[in-house]
Amino acid sequence: MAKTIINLDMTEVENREFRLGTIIGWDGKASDLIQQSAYDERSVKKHGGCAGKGLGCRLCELQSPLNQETMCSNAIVQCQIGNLTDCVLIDHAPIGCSGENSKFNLSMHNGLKRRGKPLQNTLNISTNLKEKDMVFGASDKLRRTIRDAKDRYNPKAIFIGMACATAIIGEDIDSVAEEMEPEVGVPVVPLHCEGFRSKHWSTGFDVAFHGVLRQIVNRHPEKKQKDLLNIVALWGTDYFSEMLKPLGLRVNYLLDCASFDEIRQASEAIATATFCDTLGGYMATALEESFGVPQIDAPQPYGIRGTDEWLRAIAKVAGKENEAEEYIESEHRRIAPKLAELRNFFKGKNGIVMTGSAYAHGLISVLSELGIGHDAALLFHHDPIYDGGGKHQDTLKELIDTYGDIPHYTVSKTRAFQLPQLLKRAKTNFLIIRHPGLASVAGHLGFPTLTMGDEHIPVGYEGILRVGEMLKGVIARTKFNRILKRHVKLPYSDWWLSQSDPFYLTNHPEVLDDLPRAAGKEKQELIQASA
Amino acid sequence: MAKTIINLDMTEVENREFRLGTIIGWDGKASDLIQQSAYDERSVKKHGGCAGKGLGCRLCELQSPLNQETMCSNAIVQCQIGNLTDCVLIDHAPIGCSGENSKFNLSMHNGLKRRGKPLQNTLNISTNLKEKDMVFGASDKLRRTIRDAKDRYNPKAIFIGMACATAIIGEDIDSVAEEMEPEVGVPVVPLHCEGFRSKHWSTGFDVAFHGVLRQIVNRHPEKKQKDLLNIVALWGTDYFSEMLKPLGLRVNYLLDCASFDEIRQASEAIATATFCDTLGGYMATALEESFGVPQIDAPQPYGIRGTDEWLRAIAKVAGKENEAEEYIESEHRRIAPKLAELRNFFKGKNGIVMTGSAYAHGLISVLSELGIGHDAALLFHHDPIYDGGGKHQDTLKELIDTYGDIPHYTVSKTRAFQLPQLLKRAKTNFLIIRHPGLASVAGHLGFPTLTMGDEHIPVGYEGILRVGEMLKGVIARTKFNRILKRHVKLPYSDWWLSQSDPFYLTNHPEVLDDLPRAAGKEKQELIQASA
Amino acid sequence: MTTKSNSISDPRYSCAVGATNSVVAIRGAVPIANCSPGCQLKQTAFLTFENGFQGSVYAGAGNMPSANSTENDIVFGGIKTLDELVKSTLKIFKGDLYVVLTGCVGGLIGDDVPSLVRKYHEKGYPIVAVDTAGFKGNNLYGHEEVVDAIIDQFVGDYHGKKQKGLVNLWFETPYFNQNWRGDYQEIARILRGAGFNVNIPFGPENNGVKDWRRIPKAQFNLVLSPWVGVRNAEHLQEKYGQPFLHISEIPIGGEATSEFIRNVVKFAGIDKLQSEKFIREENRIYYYYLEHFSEFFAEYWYGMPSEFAIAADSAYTLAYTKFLADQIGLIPRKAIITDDPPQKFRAELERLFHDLTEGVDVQVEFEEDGYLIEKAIDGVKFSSGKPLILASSWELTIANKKKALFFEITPPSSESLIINRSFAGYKGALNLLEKIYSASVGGK
Amino acid sequence: MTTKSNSISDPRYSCAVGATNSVVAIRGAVPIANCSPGCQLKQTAFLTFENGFQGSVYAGAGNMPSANSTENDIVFGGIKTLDELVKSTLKIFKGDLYVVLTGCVGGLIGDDVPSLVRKYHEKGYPIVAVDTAGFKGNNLYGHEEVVDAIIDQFVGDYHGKKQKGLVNLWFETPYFNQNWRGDYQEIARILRGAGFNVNIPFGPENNGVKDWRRIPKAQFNLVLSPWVGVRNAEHLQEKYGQPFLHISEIPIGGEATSEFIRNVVKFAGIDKLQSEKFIREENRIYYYYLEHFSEFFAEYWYGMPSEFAIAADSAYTLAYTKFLADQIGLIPRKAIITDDPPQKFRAELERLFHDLTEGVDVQVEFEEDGYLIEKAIDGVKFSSGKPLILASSWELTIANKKKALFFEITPPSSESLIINRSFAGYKGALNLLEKIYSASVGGK
Repeated sequence: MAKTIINLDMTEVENREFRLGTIIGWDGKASDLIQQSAYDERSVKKHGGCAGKGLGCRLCELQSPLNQETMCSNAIVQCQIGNLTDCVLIDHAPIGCSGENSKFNLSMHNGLKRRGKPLQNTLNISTNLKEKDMVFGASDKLRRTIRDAKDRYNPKAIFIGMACATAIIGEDIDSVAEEMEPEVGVPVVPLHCEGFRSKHWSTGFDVAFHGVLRQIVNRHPEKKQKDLLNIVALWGTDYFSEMLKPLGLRVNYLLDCASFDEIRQASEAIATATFCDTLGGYMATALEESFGVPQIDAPQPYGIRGTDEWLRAIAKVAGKENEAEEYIESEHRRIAPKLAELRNFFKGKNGIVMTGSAYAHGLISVLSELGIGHDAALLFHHDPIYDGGGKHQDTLKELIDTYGDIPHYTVSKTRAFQLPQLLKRAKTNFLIIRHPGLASVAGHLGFPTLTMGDEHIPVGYEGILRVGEMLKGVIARTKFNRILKRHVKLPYSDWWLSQSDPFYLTNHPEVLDDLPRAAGKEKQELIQASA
Repeated sequence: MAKTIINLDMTEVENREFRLGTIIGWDGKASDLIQQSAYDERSVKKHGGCAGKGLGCRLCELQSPLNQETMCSNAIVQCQIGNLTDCVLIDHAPIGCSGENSKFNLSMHNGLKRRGKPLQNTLNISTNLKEKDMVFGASDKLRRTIRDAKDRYNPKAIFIGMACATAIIGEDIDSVAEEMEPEVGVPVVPLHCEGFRSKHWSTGFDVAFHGVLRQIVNRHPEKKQKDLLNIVALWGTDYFSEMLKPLGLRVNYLLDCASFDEIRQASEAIATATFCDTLGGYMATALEESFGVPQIDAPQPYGIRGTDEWLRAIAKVAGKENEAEEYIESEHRRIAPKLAELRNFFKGKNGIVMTGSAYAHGLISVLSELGIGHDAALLFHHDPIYDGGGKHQDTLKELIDTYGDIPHYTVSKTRAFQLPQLLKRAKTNFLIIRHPGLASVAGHLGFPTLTMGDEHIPVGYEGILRVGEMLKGVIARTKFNRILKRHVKLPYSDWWLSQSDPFYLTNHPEVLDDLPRAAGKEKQELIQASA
Repeated sequence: MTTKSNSISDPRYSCAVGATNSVVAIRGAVPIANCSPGCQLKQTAFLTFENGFQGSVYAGAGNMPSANSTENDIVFGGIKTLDELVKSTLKIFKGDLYVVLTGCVGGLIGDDVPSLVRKYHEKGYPIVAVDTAGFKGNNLYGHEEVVDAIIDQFVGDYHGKKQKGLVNLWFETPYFNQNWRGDYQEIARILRGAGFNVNIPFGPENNGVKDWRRIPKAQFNLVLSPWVGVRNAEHLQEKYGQPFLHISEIPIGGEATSEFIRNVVKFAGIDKLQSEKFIREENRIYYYYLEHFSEFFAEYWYGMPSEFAIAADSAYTLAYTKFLADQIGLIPRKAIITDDPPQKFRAELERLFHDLTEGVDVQVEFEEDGYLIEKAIDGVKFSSGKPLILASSWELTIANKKKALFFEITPPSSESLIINRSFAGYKGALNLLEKIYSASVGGK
Repeated sequence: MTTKSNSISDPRYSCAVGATNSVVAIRGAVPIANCSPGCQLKQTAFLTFENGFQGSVYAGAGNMPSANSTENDIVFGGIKTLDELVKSTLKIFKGDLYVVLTGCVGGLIGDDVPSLVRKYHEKGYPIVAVDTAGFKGNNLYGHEEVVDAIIDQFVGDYHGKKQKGLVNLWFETPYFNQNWRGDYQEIARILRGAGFNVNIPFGPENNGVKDWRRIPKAQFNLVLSPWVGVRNAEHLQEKYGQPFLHISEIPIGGEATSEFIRNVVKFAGIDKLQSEKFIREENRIYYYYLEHFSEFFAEYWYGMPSEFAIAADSAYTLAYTKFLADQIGLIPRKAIITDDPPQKFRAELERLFHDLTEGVDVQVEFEEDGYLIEKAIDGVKFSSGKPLILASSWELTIANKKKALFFEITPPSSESLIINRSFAGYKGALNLLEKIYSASVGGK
């Protein structure tokens, strides 16, 4: 076997910033970023070739002295591993690190409903560490919680998630996992997902996949399931089944809402695809490298062309090329009248997408199909390449080649303070956002937003129509936001609101030496108060 | 065939006050009422004998110059015929007569749920008469509405309910029904249920049964269903099936929530029983007289003795005497410990029942079994006899013989103004009420109430326990009512509140010549106002 | 036959004699129902039970004196029964005002009720007679009849001075408009905040007949309702020379309520200083909450309705449609007015629905027959996601069929209990949003 | 192992660094989160999203400045990153007060945050530092730390006069107690109605740092909470010589609220005339509604709960249990306090639950572990009908199993949207009844 990109012998995952060259700050034309990313060279390297090394590979990244509320890899692991139906995730951490679990429980409730599975709560436990544990170590508490996990939920596997505090005090979760596995009799899987480790949360997906790849997915499947396709997904509605039915395929969704056995059988599938290459690349690549399950090397299934090509690539693996062509043709015909109607409705309208990288590319494709202009986009990160590095997986290039350049293509991780500038320089009627914290601020600036919570909505041919219908409802809210704009005081200074460069602080670091005069107003008040 | 008590050739029903001697005003010891009611003599007469005639048969009835919000026969027909699943009831009336239909729709929704039938709305239509119709007649509107009924709901039968206004202007619903039946191709059934006709609403039950007996129940059934027992009921939870299962019987509930076919098959059952002789007498007797389906002549199924005897009587018809004895014995054993516990809890507690006649007798039996005292009872009417007139159907006598006399046994139809006096002269911790308008007033006087909405709750052995458990919850509310009493101003004068005879106005009609001085307070205000 | 006929399935109003409940809404007043047994239980069931289980007070519901006419009364006349009833009511009930409401029977058999009542009136008893035969009109008609009767027979003439800033509030129909109690309180709070002295004929803040006697002294009448009460205001204008301001739309939310205040202040000509200060303070709180809410509204992941259908009385249909379409941005796909407004008000109502917000327009329909209402809603092809249906309990089944979010805003309403809920004004708008979006959220 | 251990399933509080949200509750204040990426999103998700989707304002949620510590900061120290963050926050944010909250990382790697912050403070910036490492305590602990820090580092010393009748209201924990915004408004309305000048540190009626500067002038501190805030009041007593009145039970309903008013008036020694008049007026309205409600309560046919189980924080568990058991007559079958009150408050809490109402008594339990909470509720044999379960979203599944009426009163809460809802005082009691019995009614 050739040297693999992903090393499943290690318990830790190499961060995206090192593995893929991921950046979280960039601002310019999309076509320039494509050039700077040099996907093809990186691809050659990925596949064992040599196309230069070192600094030359590092994309120029804009830093910011001001950052804001954001997400971490630990939370991503919670929303992946924490949403399995019959495995326990232990947060080895103080209680606050489990704060978002209830939200992921709601995700799971909705996901289970969408997938027709019975309602249940997530199976998470916190080791609930206190100050003393920081001093004396917390491994005994971890052992106790592993035993509790077994006794409470009798799970098929137990995962241990590392947190900032436990990483800093040097908790050895690998050893505890190994030690406890025989006692509890199920896989105990350490996950190195402490929040400070990677600058971008998407490393957390890789950590989650890494864990299941190492210890859950069946290394030696006795059979292949020729009608089973892995889809690396989140909680989205099961629209894929209806798209893949004409090809005679069933879907194995990974990871959210999956059971131990569903994950285990991933190595029995005929191939792996995904709705988002940012999400799915690691899993698909490792399945290909170490389990012999090929990944689909195709554009993502958004917009007409993307969906056509994605279906064709899958059909090829499944040997259903004719069926695919028939289906593609009939779908084109089916959606045409409604699509024409929607294009008419959206004539002259513009939209901005703000999501993770590859998914944004998919969404912008859909806007293009609907005839909606998009001069700008905000992406929370940019991966110059994905783990697969396949010929047809350069999602940004695919987007720009198919639908044209984007003049204001910004990469910036959840920095709401830049929204005034971002929304000033590009026309837009609405935003499509998938991440907490930004949509609300955009709303205060006067723009209605569509939060794409069910991430499968834009997928496929019907997805174009679904998004169109939803956007009608979003545009109807414009006045709500205009009124809000009049009444909501943003926390930003007039000076900042008057700027037009979102990266002004980065580009002009000297302004920080010139702070506003301190406490003028405050001191006056003090004087009045004591008078 | 012998002369029948119930004449199914007529479209109209003889009112209860004439047919049964029903009264709505009486006050005294229960044992005295038993004597005055002379059930046995009336029974002989019912069955074709002669035991005196004329005035001697009329019970002494207390009249009242003051009456209050109450129910009418028209509403009863709506809650019976209006709650069939596949037949339409037309209210031939101004719109206000359909005011309670939405409430009966809620009853039906709950009834359907309890019986495991799919949710649906009631199928009622009003002819919606206006002033002009009062002058020029409304039969054309009725015809149109009959056609609408057919076209809208394609029902198995269409019923027409008469109202006060249509009765006064002389609408001939019999003729219109006869005329329209061929056109719509389903039975069209006139129901003479105008509100002013009978002094007690329970005549409405008889009108409803009369209609289905005349035109729906199968006169010539081809088969008998040997395991089918009619239970004349309302919307109660299906507790009867579990009681009758040991006897190998299925239940055919009549009328609420029944379908046309369920009513039609009533003549195929082996017998007819009921949870309340006030309700069920007419239907059971007519089924016996004209369709050869025997009625169960037994005490009602409340309390231990009542339930024993009721089961035995049914077992006899079904030929399951041994099974019944076994079941009775095992049930006695089963409930004993819990019953002992409840009796202990209720030691020293007293309760008052306020419901229709025979059902009250059942409820009081249950209170007795729980060891709860009951010095008083309020019944909305008294039927000295029921249509069946069976040896074991003298429910009041059965009650008093088994559980002892009731010193304050009052018959009075929904006269809330008498509650202060009624509740003054008897000890009580709570009331059990089944009728709107009284419980709330009792609540303002400081007493918690149990509204027995699901009328099957007290039925059978388990019913004793069910009532006991519910009463615990009711007694817990005592403070709520005590607080209410302190803060709610009753609309009654201090003079009236100081009285102790609920029938004081009746017994001292002269007080009405001595009205309070007019408008003293008002006039003062007037003077102040114009000053 | 799905075409319009006389037939009404699934009724949404009761009849004129249901206006007994308007009497119950006056503190210390006692209705005397001169009608058949069953009449009052039916009206009360519809208005106070199957309408958010509001319940009743004082001499309402089970306490209400009622003639319960018998066959005997039909044949021989019901005056004697009524006389006994009036007498015993005066004896046994504590009332500051007695209102005799006569239903179908009295009208049809020709009883001379006014003469009987006049007899007691002349003796000084505060008693009034109204003809509310069910065939004459619905409960809204009855309500207006009761108001005029009390004005004419009880309040009487007035030639004194008017009091600047005193306004009579003619607003929702007691017990019929299910949020009436809370709505009266919120609108009264707002008018007081703006500097008015508010005289409230009905509900929690009514002080009984005292307030009715104040009516003629008011500077003007405010009719806040598309049509109910306009007739009364016209009558008061004629009788007392009182001008009136008619505003069809119940204000909901910051913008509409501020505009409402300014309109009333302008009409009254009172000083703006207080009202503008009040608007500022209220808006500060309102938008504090709305800023919070806007986060949910922008960011909720699991879907929310974008379209709605509504079927209710004129007042609520107009007010909610306006707020949802204009302020929240829900798209109205069907709006049906179910309370049979007199023809002369319909054109104006249609106009108001054409002018909901920029670019949004809905052709309001007038329909009282539940069968046709259901068909109309069934015919809407909602475009995506779960639509919102605001109507009565009768629509529970069609809402299920449409997989809609559903709640009731009009009688009959059996799926919610209503106490002091209000969807009006500043606070009510927030309650309404809580209600709608609570239905949307979660994993239930 | 169903016995108690360190483990916590299904958490019901977040950690100290979540007290950023208490800063957001002060108008014009800006929190600066000195912690890892993820920390604030987790706390905010718990407190403002999964808690009735309350949302946030101003510099909260997505706008919140956060250090988002990296591996580099761990290895080389995070002070430089924090310095940049503070500087850029001062440059870009408009704040009347900045509060730097340091989480686990800063504490563990030994950054000297106070020195850094002092540097800016000395330059005159209104900035404060608090140690809120997650391992030090939960968000309630963090909230108390923030209050003391602002008092000590921002408000500072005061030697002036006290103002009679001015009271500081220390009440629910912002964003954590899900009805806090509406509850603050209702309790403030009540105290004002009773004659007090109320100074409110948090929420819709807070006027920003101005009100914090007023704190030392108040006649006294009112702590209306079983334990949160008592520590702050003790601190204020020591610092400013201000007495405090500690009332554990949030008053709900006419009786409790009137008693509450009388207690506070008595403690303050202000004139009773206004407070008694206010009580009379409020009771008049309250019982007007309750009389209406009592009809439903006495007469509803289709069943309603008679028993309940409750699991929430100390404040709500006590207040709701008391109201439901004492005023409504629901039987408490299980009461669990989930916010880990300090040991010294537990005996008093137990006593209060033993003294709920005549003859009703429940042994309150203290449990934070969701697994054990679920087991405890599962173990209750409810006796008849549908019980009522008041808890968090975690209990949705056990409530289904128990066929219970269920709604959430504590975080996490995902099945309702909360804006200005309140279950406190006179008005809130009616809302609570609406909520409970709306869940009971109908044919849904």
